[in-house]
Amino acid sequence: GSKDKTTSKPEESKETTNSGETPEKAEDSNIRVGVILKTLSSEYWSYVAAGVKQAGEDLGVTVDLQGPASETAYDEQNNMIETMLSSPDLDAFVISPLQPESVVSVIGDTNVPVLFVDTDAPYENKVSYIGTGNYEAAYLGGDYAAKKAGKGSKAVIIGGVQGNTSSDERERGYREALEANGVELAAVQYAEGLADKAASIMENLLTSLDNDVDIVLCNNDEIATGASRSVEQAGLNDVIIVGFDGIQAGVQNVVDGKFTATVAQSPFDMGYSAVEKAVAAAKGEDVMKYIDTGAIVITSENAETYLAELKSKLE
Amino acid sequence: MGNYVVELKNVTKRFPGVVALRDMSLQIKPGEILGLIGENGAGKSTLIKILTGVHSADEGEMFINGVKQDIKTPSDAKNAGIACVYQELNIVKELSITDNIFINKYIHKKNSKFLDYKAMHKKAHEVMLSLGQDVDVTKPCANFGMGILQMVEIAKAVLIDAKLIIMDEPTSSLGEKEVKQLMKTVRSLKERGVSILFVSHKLEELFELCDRVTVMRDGEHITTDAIEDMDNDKLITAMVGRTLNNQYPKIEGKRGKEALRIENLNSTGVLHNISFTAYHGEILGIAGLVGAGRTETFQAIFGAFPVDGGHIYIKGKRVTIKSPKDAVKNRIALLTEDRKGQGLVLSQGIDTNLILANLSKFTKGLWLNKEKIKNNGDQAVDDLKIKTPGLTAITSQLSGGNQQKVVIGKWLNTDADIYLFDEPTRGIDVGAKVEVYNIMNDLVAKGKCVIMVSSELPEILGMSDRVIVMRGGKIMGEIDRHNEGFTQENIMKAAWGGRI
Amino acid sequence: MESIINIKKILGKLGPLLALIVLSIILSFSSPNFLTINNIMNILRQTAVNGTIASGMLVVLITAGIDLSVGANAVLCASIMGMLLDKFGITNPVILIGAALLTGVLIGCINGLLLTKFHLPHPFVSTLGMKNVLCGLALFVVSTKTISGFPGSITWLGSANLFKRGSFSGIPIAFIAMLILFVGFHVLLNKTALGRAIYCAGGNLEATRLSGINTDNVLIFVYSLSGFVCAIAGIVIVGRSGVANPSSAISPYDTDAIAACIIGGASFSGGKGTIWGTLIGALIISIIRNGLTLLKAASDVQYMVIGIVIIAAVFIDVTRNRMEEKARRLAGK
Amino acid sequence: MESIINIKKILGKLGPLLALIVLSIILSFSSPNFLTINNIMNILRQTAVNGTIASGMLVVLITAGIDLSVGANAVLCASIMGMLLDKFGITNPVILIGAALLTGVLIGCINGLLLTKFHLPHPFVSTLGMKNVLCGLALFVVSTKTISGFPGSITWLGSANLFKRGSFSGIPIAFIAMLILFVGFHVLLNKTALGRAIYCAGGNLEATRLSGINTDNVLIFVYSLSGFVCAIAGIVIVGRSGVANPSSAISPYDTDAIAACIIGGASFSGGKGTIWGTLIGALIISIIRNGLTLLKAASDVQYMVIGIVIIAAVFIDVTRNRMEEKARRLAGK
Ligand SMILES: Nc1ncnc2c1ncn2[C@@H]1O[C@H](COP(=O)(O)OP(=O)(O)OP(=O)(O)O)[C@@H](O)[C@H]1O
Ligand SMILES: Nc1ncnc2c1ncn2[C@@H]1O[C@H](COP(=O)(O)OP(=O)(O)OP(=O)(O)O)[C@@H](O)[C@H]1O
Ligand SMILES: [Mg+2]
Ligand SMILES: [Mg+2]
Repeated sequence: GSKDKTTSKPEESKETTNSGETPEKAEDSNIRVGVILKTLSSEYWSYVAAGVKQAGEDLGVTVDLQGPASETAYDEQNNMIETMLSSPDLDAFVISPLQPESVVSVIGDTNVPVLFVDTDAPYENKVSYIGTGNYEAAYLGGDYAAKKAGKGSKAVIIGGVQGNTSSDERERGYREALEANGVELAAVQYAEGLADKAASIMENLLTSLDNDVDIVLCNNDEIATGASRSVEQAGLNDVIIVGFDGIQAGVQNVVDGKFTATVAQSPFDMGYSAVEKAVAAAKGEDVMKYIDTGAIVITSENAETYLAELKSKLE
Repeated sequence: MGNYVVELKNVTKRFPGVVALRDMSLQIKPGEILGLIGENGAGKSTLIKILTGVHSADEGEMFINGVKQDIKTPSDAKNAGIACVYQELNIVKELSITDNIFINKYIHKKNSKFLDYKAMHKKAHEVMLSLGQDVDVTKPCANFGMGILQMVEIAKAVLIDAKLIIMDEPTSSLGEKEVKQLMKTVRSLKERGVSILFVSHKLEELFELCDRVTVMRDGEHITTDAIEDMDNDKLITAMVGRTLNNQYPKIEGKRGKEALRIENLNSTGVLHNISFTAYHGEILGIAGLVGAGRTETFQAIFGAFPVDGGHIYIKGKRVTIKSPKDAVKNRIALLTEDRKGQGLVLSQGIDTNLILANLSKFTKGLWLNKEKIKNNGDQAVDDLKIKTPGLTAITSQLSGGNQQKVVIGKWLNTDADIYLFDEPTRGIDVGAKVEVYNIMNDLVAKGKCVIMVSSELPEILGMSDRVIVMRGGKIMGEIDRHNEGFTQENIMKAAWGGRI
Repeated sequence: MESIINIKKILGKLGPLLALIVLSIILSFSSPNFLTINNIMNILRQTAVNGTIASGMLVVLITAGIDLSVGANAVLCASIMGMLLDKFGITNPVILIGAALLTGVLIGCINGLLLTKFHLPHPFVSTLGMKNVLCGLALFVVSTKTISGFPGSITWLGSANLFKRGSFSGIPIAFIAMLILFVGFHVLLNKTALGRAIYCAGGNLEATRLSGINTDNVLIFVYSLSGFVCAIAGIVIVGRSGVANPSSAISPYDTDAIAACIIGGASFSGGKGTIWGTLIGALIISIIRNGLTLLKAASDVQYMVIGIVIIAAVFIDVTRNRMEEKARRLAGK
Repeated sequence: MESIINIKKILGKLGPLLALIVLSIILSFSSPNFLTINNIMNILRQTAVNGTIASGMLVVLITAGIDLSVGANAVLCASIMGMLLDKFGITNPVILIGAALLTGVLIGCINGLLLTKFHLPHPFVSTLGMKNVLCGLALFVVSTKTISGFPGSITWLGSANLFKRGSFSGIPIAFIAMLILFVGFHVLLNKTALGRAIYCAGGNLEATRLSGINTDNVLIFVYSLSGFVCAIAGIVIVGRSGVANPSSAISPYDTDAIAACIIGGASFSGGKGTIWGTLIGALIISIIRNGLTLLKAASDVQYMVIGIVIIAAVFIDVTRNRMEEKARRLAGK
């Protein structure tokens, strides 16, 4: 299907577009940017949100920031998009789609310039995509873990919600990184974002694999926390645990040595530059089609700096 | 054979722990009114439920117009022309009287699948009127009292052209007026050639109405005779297996001090300036027609019905009763008229129901005293002659009368001083009634105060020391037992609006 | 005569209606965008799925039952269409829609059979079990893939608009379809013997059974009907979102539908509830969500407001009923 | 004498117990790792949270109520501890645990008050509303952050193990605590007057009230108790997962708890259910999830199996009861 198109390769695109049909030349202070994130109810998204707000302040534009109650509230996000797009004075629209194809069909044929953040979507008139694919970021994390553990080692993946786009993309990234490095994938299970469920799953996986696990790749940091506790309980010390998102608790765990690493997609920058580009688009300026905000693997080496940076950005 | 509308032959029905019917036979002739009586738990309701396809018999046969037929479901019964007014009302309270009357026999608009409510309301009103009830049939049944609902049930049965209408204690929640009305209706049905199976614990009604009467005991057929060949004693002996000397074994006690005084109890639209005094060592009867507000008076005293004014004095001291808990604390007991809805926790055992009104009596510290509960329960089952497979039997499986005894047992456990009995003998057999009267005598002898609401005038006259008559939420008058005006006529006169 | 009674009945539903009006007024003042024609159309559009599901939930609630499998059923129906499209390349709308409706009714029918013929106690359990089974099935039939690329004939119901021109976004077909469905439910519930039997079964199952009505069949019908509207909702979901997403089967469509019914005056103990009350309930829920979006409420505020409105709507209704009863009593019977 | 009765009673719960045993046998054959001591300890560990919540749900169900706010309450309690830790740097376990318990009981109490004093109809609505409010509050108190770094004294309950040595992973404290709680519930429900009142209030609220029992207080107590165990569950969640994650407040902890109770013989119409039945119900759910993970089942299979087991467990129970009754009737006595 069209799914593969949703993730572009992590290379800077030189191609630029002229956004919107006839964007009004507006004073900056009159510019209104609508932003709908995947949710506002998790720490990761609160960093994106912080970036969005910061950019709004810095640029002196109005930012309408919203997000559904959870990352599986697909219909709610669609409703939000409709409501947002039907407001008459919107100058640019930034969206992080829960369900890319679906969001494209809901956006339909609006005149407002549309930018995607964090997750891309196959939208024809797209102005720009700002972010790093979940696939690419997960690949980085998987690759790091696989290289560290070496060929022939054994890995498990604890996913989020099966069938959910970002969860599936992360799983795909992990899988392919493992495969490329000759690491055996012993099991995939889904914790639905619950740390205590992740703990249970990890306990059970350790049982079924007779503690023979070298790598645990997780869909997010909460899941990784739960998994790491089960690993710790089982008395295993050298299991490589990789989280995702780089939230404070996750990075702290890296600092404390409970995780080996966590993948961070620089959410703050993502949010910030999304608004920045949206304002540019609203003014009719040219915007790059793809802006890679990059992803880094946070390990014991860079964890403390990253944590300090994170905290300062939230102030 | 062909001369019976319905015939049951050698029917046996078992429930866990009991044989409700044993080799029971019954014949009903066309156009006759057959009475059916028996003690509580004799199996009358079970017999009826077999006739109407609610239960299926374990053994035995059934013939309709001489043809053997299996009735497996209520719709089979309906198709066979058998209708029934059950002992426990089967009303959908949320729906209107019309809806209830026309349940499953709706009138449709001509050539359409849509209902013709105009026609149904009209017809429902007619039927209710013919039963002497001028009510707004479009209102939900929840708005009406037991009496009206009973009439709705009867209207349901009247409305379909049934060959046999079964009535399981139809008069148990009716007042005199409604009973008269019902009798008239039953007779007119008979004239139309409908057979009636009439179950009642009120012997007078049987004598007045029936052509023949069948007596059962312990699930077995005892005798079937023409009513002319029967008299009170014969019936009772056949039913109870012994003779009862006195149906109302009144023992007059010595009237003691004031127990309960009500002053100007008001509840707008329902109760108007209710004032009366009741004394220790007496039974105060409250008579009146259905809807006279007697139940509301009791509930108001008990803190279960909102009042807008008035005072309650116990032993001369003013008390505030805001909830049933306050009432129980003030040593008042209320036996409600609706035992299923307000009296029993049907899903619980007899033992639990018996202790419910006085849990603290059955606890040692924090813990329930299981031994005491058991001993006390066994005693109550014995004393009250509750027919049950065991103390822990679930109360929903008891027969109607035995359920009533459990509720009485519950309040006897409270050691209250003031007993409010709302229709205490509703649905219980003659023998058991005497037991209830004896219990009241005992209470009075112990110096307790008993106030009894009853729609059975003989009972009121037979047991009360004094009688208050109510009508339309007002007290119409008071008569003392030793007054020469202590007669059925006088009480009826007051109940109909005259002054005494 | 009858029309007067109807107006009275509708006014009788004043509680939720009042909540709806108050809410609308507050929102009109708080957000200038609320009372625009396009936003109102949005609200209608966003009511369609929940309203459709709620209509089936209502009849189930009237029988004192519950159907927790509605959302999963709707998503399964969508996924079945997705499977036919993806694995067998079928684009014929008759086959696709037929398959969806068949699936929905079948699942509903099974729910009814579990309750009646298999004597499972309260439908909460059987439909909760069913919800899980359906979530699994939805993932299974499309191999956990999200399917897109449905033909326009399928997405029409969920995405087309009437009188769309210029800046007017048009009246959503999905809402009109829902309204037609509601009229059908109104007729069923109030004008037919079956409808009365449904109320009776909910008010007093035993009495209804004793009246010779085959209550088993009534219940099976009711759950099948719920399944049927779920299938329609599934088709609307596909139209609205453009995709069949099996992982959304677990979403709490059921609680929203139940909330709509209860806010609209239905009761868990059965025998009560009207389709117009349900409409108001569904609109209230959509309006809150819409309003919160317009007001840019954060997630935490959104949750809290929705929670409070659910409680408040029911509280208003209950209080109104109590007042009314008291007034009636004070008026003297 | 009494012990014989108790054994009989427990055997009376044969339905779910049978399901549990059959399930265990099947899983022992399907996975060699299932019947190992450590895996059994895992199952117990994984039962603790759901079991704890289910115990409170049980008393609520016995009163014919429902509490949908349990999961959100547990997570809120965890988040409150997280807030105190994160914003105020409090690490004193007495304060943290005290705050959690207080929050839980307070929320439960409000649920009870809404039902009794504010006369909201069925607690489904009020607790559903409350669930949303609590989700919002949980996010609010920790500013949507996931909090980690709880002191060992807090995480002890959820993570410590007794007799841990060598390869034996130890008996989880959380499960032992749950068992102690269950014994407490057993005593409450069966040996005290309050327990009787709870069953009676569920069987017939009106009759119980008219027997002079303050049913309002009984109900408020019951919901507060449910809130109390939610707080404990919240502490266990923190111990197990190491974090307080506010966004998990919306997770369906409630359905798992309800399923455990219903599988164990409780009923929505109230008046029924035992704590040991609930234990079996909770174990059944854990065992399925554990077994499915051991068998590396995908999400779709997991959903389907759990759904089928929920239905089957109740079906077995109902059928057994019907058989038994028939047998007793035929035996005739
Ligand atoms: N569903 C049931 N389950 C178990 N036992 C039952 C059930 N229904 C009736 N019984 C038992 O069958 C016997 C006969 O009951 P039935 O209700 O027919 O008596 P009845 O003659 O109608 O008494 P009453 O005058 O008190 O109404 C009683 O012992 C009763 O406990
Ligand atoms: N004929 C009637 N028409 C309308 N409503 C009635 C009628 N009879 C009774 N009701 C309603 O039912 C309510 C309760 O009546 P109920 O039968 O309990 O009164 P009661 O005096 O306690 O009679 P009893 O105890 O003899 O049955 C009354 O307050 C009234 O509102
Ligand atoms: Mg009887
Ligand atoms: Mg009365």
